[in-house]
Amino acid sequence: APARAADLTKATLRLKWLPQTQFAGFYVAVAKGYYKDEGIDLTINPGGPNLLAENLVATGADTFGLSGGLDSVFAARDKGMPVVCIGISHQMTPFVFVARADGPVKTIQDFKGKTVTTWFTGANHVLNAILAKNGIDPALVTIQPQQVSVTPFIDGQVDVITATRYNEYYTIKTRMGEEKLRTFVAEDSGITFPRDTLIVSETTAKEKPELVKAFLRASIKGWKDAFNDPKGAVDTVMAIAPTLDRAHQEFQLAEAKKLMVAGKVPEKGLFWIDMDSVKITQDLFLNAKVISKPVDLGATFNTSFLEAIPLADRKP
Amino acid sequence: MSSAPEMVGTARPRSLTLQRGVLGIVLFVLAWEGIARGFHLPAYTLPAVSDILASIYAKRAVLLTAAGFTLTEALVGYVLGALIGIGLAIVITLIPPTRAVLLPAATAINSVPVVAYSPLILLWFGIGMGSKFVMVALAVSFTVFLSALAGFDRVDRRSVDLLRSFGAGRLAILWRLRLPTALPLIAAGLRVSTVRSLIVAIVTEMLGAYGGLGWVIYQAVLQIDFVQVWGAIFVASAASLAFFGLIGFAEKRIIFWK
Amino acid sequence: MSTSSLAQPAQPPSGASLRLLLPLLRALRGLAILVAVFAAWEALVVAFAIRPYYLPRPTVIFAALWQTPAPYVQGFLRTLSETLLGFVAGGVFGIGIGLLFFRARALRELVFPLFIVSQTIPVIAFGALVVLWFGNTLLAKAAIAFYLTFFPVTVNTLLGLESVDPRQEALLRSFGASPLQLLTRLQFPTALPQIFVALRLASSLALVGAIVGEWFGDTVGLGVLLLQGMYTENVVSIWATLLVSALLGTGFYALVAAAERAFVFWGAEQ
Amino acid sequence: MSAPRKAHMAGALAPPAPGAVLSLPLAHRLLGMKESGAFGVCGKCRSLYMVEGRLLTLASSSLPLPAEAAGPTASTSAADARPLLEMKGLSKSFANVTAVSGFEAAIAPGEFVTVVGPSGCGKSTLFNIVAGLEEPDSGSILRFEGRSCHARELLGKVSFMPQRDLLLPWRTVIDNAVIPMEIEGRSRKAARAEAREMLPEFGLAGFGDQYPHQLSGGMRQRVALMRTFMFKRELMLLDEPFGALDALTRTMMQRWLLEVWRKHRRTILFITHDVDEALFLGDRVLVMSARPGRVKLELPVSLPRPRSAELVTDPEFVRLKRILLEAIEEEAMKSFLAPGASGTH
Amino acid sequence: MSAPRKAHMAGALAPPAPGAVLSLPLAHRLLGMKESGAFGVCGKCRSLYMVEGRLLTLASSSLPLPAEAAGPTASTSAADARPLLEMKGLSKSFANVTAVSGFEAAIAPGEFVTVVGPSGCGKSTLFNIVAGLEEPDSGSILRFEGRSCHARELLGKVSFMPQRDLLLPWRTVIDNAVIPMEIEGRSRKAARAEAREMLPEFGLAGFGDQYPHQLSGGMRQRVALMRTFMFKRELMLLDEPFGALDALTRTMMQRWLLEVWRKHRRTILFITHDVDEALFLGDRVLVMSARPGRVKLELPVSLPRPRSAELVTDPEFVRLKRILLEAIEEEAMKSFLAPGASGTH
Ligand SMILES: Nc1ncnc2c1ncn2[C@@H]1O[C@H](COP(=O)(O)OP(=O)(O)OP(=O)(O)O)[C@@H](O)[C@H]1O
Ligand SMILES: Nc1ncnc2c1ncn2[C@@H]1O[C@H](COP(=O)(O)OP(=O)(O)OP(=O)(O)O)[C@@H](O)[C@H]1O
Ligand SMILES: Cc1ncc(C[n+]2csc(CCO)c2C)c(N)n1
Ligand SMILES: [Mg+2]
Ligand SMILES: [Mg+2]
Repeated sequence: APARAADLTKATLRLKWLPQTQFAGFYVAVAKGYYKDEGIDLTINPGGPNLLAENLVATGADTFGLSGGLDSVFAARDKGMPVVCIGISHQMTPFVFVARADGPVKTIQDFKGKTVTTWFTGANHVLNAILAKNGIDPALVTIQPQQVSVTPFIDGQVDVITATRYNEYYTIKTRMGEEKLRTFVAEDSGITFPRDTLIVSETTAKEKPELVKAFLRASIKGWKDAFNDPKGAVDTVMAIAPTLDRAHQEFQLAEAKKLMVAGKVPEKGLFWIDMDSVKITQDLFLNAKVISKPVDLGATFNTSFLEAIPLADRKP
Repeated sequence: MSSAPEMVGTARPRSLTLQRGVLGIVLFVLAWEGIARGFHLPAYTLPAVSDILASIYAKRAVLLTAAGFTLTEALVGYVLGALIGIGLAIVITLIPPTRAVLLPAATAINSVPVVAYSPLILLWFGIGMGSKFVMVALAVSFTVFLSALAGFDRVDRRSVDLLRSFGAGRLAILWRLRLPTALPLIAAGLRVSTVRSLIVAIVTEMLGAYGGLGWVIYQAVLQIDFVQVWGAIFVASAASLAFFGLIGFAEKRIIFWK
Repeated sequence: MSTSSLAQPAQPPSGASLRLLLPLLRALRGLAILVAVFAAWEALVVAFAIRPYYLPRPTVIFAALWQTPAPYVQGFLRTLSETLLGFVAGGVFGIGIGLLFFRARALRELVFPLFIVSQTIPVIAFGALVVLWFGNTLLAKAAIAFYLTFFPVTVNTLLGLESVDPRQEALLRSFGASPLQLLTRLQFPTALPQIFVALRLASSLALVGAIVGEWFGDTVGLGVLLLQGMYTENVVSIWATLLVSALLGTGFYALVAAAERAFVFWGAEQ
Repeated sequence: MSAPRKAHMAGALAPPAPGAVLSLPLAHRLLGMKESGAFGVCGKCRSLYMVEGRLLTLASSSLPLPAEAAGPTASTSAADARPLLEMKGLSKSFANVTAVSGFEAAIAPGEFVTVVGPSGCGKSTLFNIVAGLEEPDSGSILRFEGRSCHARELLGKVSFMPQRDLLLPWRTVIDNAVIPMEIEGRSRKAARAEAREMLPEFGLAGFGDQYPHQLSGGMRQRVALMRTFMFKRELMLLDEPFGALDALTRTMMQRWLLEVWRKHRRTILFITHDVDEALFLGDRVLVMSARPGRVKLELPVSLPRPRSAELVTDPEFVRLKRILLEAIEEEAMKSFLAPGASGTH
Repeated sequence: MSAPRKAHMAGALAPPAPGAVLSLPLAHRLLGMKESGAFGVCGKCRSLYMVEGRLLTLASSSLPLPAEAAGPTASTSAADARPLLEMKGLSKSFANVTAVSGFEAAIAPGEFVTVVGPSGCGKSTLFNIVAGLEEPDSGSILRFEGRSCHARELLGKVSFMPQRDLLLPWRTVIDNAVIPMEIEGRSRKAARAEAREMLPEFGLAGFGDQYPHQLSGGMRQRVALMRTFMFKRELMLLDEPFGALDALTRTMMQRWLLEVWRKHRRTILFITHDVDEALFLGDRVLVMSARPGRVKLELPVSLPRPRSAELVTDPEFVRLKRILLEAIEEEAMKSFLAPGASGTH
């Protein structure tokens, strides 16, 4: 039975970025009242270039966070921030590295001596790992911070560009044509870099486990709806951010779905935390000295909230 | 205009004012340190000053490079903006009909807050130094343009007439009369622009850059290194003050007659 | 010292109607110029085939505004309220602190250098902290607007109060005026023109503060639209937002300037 | 420290030797006046005589005394005739200048005394002291209405008009004029009504609701004077009220001021740089020395009242002017070539 | 449009009826002077006579002529004696005021002519026209050195000193003084050397490298005058050069100016508000009417030169002053109560 307004618990979800269909499930859950049904009055707060969800969740400014990814969760724990990961959204690396099909870069080995741009906010670790796996000294590659705009790549000033599958790749594809592009995927080098992590503070995890469970239930419901009715989900998000491009958002949702249902998700359900890939990622960070020491994985990752939800409900 | 009671404003010893100012800052820093340590505030809420200073020392190489980067952007943009601002004001003064076009255009462009241009400028000029130069120049040129124009216009009509009576042309009047008259106002514009230029450079860096204090802050936020964020802020503040002081000093030297 | 400002006894009636007509005519002229500028812009883009990525045609921009007016209208209103709130708070606080500093010299000397230092800190570096302290509320943006506005107002209030002609003060004291009477009858009115100079500046700064504030995880506002436009490379949306910002900027500035004309009617001599 | 002074005696009386010290009985015998303490006023010729230290100033007029120019004696008893304001050995030093040193003078009720002296000689400083704005150096004696007092006790007791009109630009003519009454705590409404009635007399009829920037220099000055008159105190200090006006406007203002004074009967101490003005207005002219300011000469002005414009070409006027110019010449020369001594006001 | 004027004749000659129109031959017969076109100078008494329209102005001095005050006749031939500057029916209207209307005057080489008139009567406007800064209304006739010309042709030909000193605060005394020479294109070095030599004469010895803010008002005014003198043109226009100075400093400056003029021998047109100043300095005083300005009276000043301070109490001076005051009185009254007419300068 729907809870009455007076009984609702106020909570906020801090996103890692601006409103877009990458986060459609949460918006759908709000629009359909799934959080209310669970007794939560949820407000979705967008992120942005100068905000860090971990920080806001750790200090209690926000209840939940859909944060950068394993990289930011590890970094936060490494700095002593009491955040707990309660779910992972993107089960595989959301980035691809893009070169021109007719350009000089045909293989990863060709990165040597070329200009590669990437974001120094996580994607750089993937790039470094790929280079390492392929035995390339990163010093031989000209790695630069990536522009806001993909135009430098389109104009040929950059040889390889980093693109999220759901954002930049769409932009490049629509401006150049997909056939003109060659992509390099991290998984091909045996690297998986799960991103878009759901986090809460240790306090919330300890004191309000029911709230966390309720939040996950409603969120999964929202996402399943979004997958089933992508058009409606895009409408919901476009109502929040009407200046967005519909075609792009439809593409984005489809890509997000691919990322979210990858890996163990078909068996374990949405937002599943695959501890194996978590460990692999931690090693990657330790090697790259992104974190100074191994973090307490048991305290950082908590699957109990997910597991409290029947598996059938969690499966996409 | 030197009538007796005007001197009532007693010239207090400068040293006392200075002492008080230093005392204020010291008290503030001590209170900050006390609060941060006393309440065991985590670094992401408020790091202790001592930690920040230690981090500045530890990361001095990075911060120095970043400060150099930002100062370069600010300085180049500043000089560019100042030249454009003064140049435009000179054009309007020498060729009066251009005023009807340039002034409304400048006012219109100026009515948009500078930071609002940053997305466009970043898209147009990329995240390299170019976009920072443009942003800083944009911010500085309007301030300087408006103050220079006000300065050129402020000149006493009678002084203009006097020089005209000596047979002086527009250029001679600009050079001998308008420019020196406008200097205090131009200098005031230049002075307020110093701090602005650094802030605009940093703000733009935070939206995308290859380096600089803003970029350091941005990276540090994402790497959850808040001591580093504060360290960069301290350095930015110090750089601003130094730039401000430098221009103020130059102003006192050049405009000695005030 | 105005030499030849004339005391016109009652204006002739034709003057009165003219006075009503004149602003109307001026507004019309401004509008005509605006239309001409947009027409020239359009022509320029078409003639030189400028890529819309660099400069979209104004008609395209207006079409975007026309088709999805809601985010721009909402953004305008939201940013306006943040600006107003920060501006009013900054103005009141700035004047108050200016008065306090004027009276308590020791306090001023103690605190003023800190104020100066505070103004060299880029707000954006603070943004994350402000959101942390104030949450995702209107207040957070207003706080940033406030932070940017109060200082110039304080400085000019202080300057204005100190610019009181000591002879004028002596005159009022010779009438036996109390400190409060001096403040209300002489010092504050004398400072008013200077205060308004700062308020005009502050009106622009408050807008900057509000927009930058919105870059920190806000849902509605012109700043949000700018950021979104930037990251989706939606140049048309950026331009549309710029035009709306210009409207807000000029409107707010004009409002403050009108208030200035109403309050400082005597034409401050500087 | 006593200043070199000359005692001038005009008209029928033979002048005593310059700088002579006369005993009070002698002064009485000479002038046939009745005693009233150390000071007195000649019942016949409305001039004041003073015996203070080594000074005796005597003045009388050979001209018949017009009724409206009867001065303080017309309605005052002997008690009123004691000086309203008395300064003895008045000195004032600032950080590194001594502005006034050993200034001595006494002003009788109803008198119009003008003060001339070179720029920077301390005239305004003197006024600031008498207005209560500044304390003189210790040792200075200041007496008001017969009682010795501190300068600050005079705040609110003396009607003071500084060198500039100092009108508040945000107040209308009326509202500027009522400031002193407002400060006294009078109701604004009553004060305004009273001021409005006075407008015609000050040549401001119909201008009550104008703002200062809408007025000419002469009118502004009249508003300032009106404000001073609205602060109804027995002693008025006017510091170069017409200094900023052009010579022609100034002449008009002088005549008008005498007219207003005639009606309102106040005691006026009036600073000017202009010898013609000092003579045209005053009952007595005090010439101050260059800084530090002392009284160099006291010159009674034995010219009939009411005074009209032609007076400035009257032989007696010209004679007095010559005396004044001679005295001033030397002092003015002292401060003429010194940099910064005379500012552009 | 001809103005009502009076022709005064001082000294031994009997004055013609006021406003009388004398034919040129008659004027010659009366004064026994030789003809030189429409204008001439009396060989005996250095005064100028003019016949223009319906005006005749005659002036002579009954006093013996001192050698240094010989005026334009001393070294000038008959050809030089034609007026340096001539204005006929000169008018100037602004948007909604007519500042000058039908102004007529002629200035002979070497003459010192003073102009008085109420505030706002168009004196500065007149000077602006003669300095070439403003064109008069069409129909006005302006002649310079005998040739009819446009006002703008006079730019750079007349040495002009405006109402304020207008010194440039960022230039030293020397550098302020050399501005006109700099603009003429002279080398700065030579100009500076020349200026430096002139310092003592202008009472500025040792002050050459000071900045204006370090000087007193009187000194600043002397720098401004020096600047005017450095611009070596035959005609000098001085617009109330001493207006901002206090009365005492002003007196010093007047005497000094006469001294400088005596040495440099320029033609001076001098505006003032001060009747004493006009008489003390001028060979001739032009009284202007209230706006629109015309010549209301031309008064030759038959006082000997060199003139000393005592002159102001000389009976002849006082007599002339009375005449001037009478003429001015009426005009001043007109603009006295009018708002905005006389500003505070
Ligand atoms: N508050 C002060 N501190 C220091 N010096 C002062 C002060 N007030 C006046 N003086 C000095 O005292 C001297 C006399 O000044 P004062 O204003 O009394 O002269 P004044 O006779 O009124 O001059 P003026 O005719 O120019 O108005 C001047 O040298 C002046 O600089
Ligand atoms: N450029 C101008 N535009 C409009 N009116 C003007 C202009 N210049 C002068 N006037 C008007 O012309 C009249 C004469 O002005 P002018 O300055 O010549 O008077 P003046 O005799 O020099 O006065 P003062 O003695 O106050 O210096 C005044 O009413 C003035 O307001
Ligand atoms: C300054 C800046 N930092 C990171 C990204 C990368 N990025 C692109 S879309 C997106 C949100 C979903 O992951 C992210 C993080 C960027 N574009 N600009
Ligand atoms: Mg004074
Ligand atoms: Mg003038």
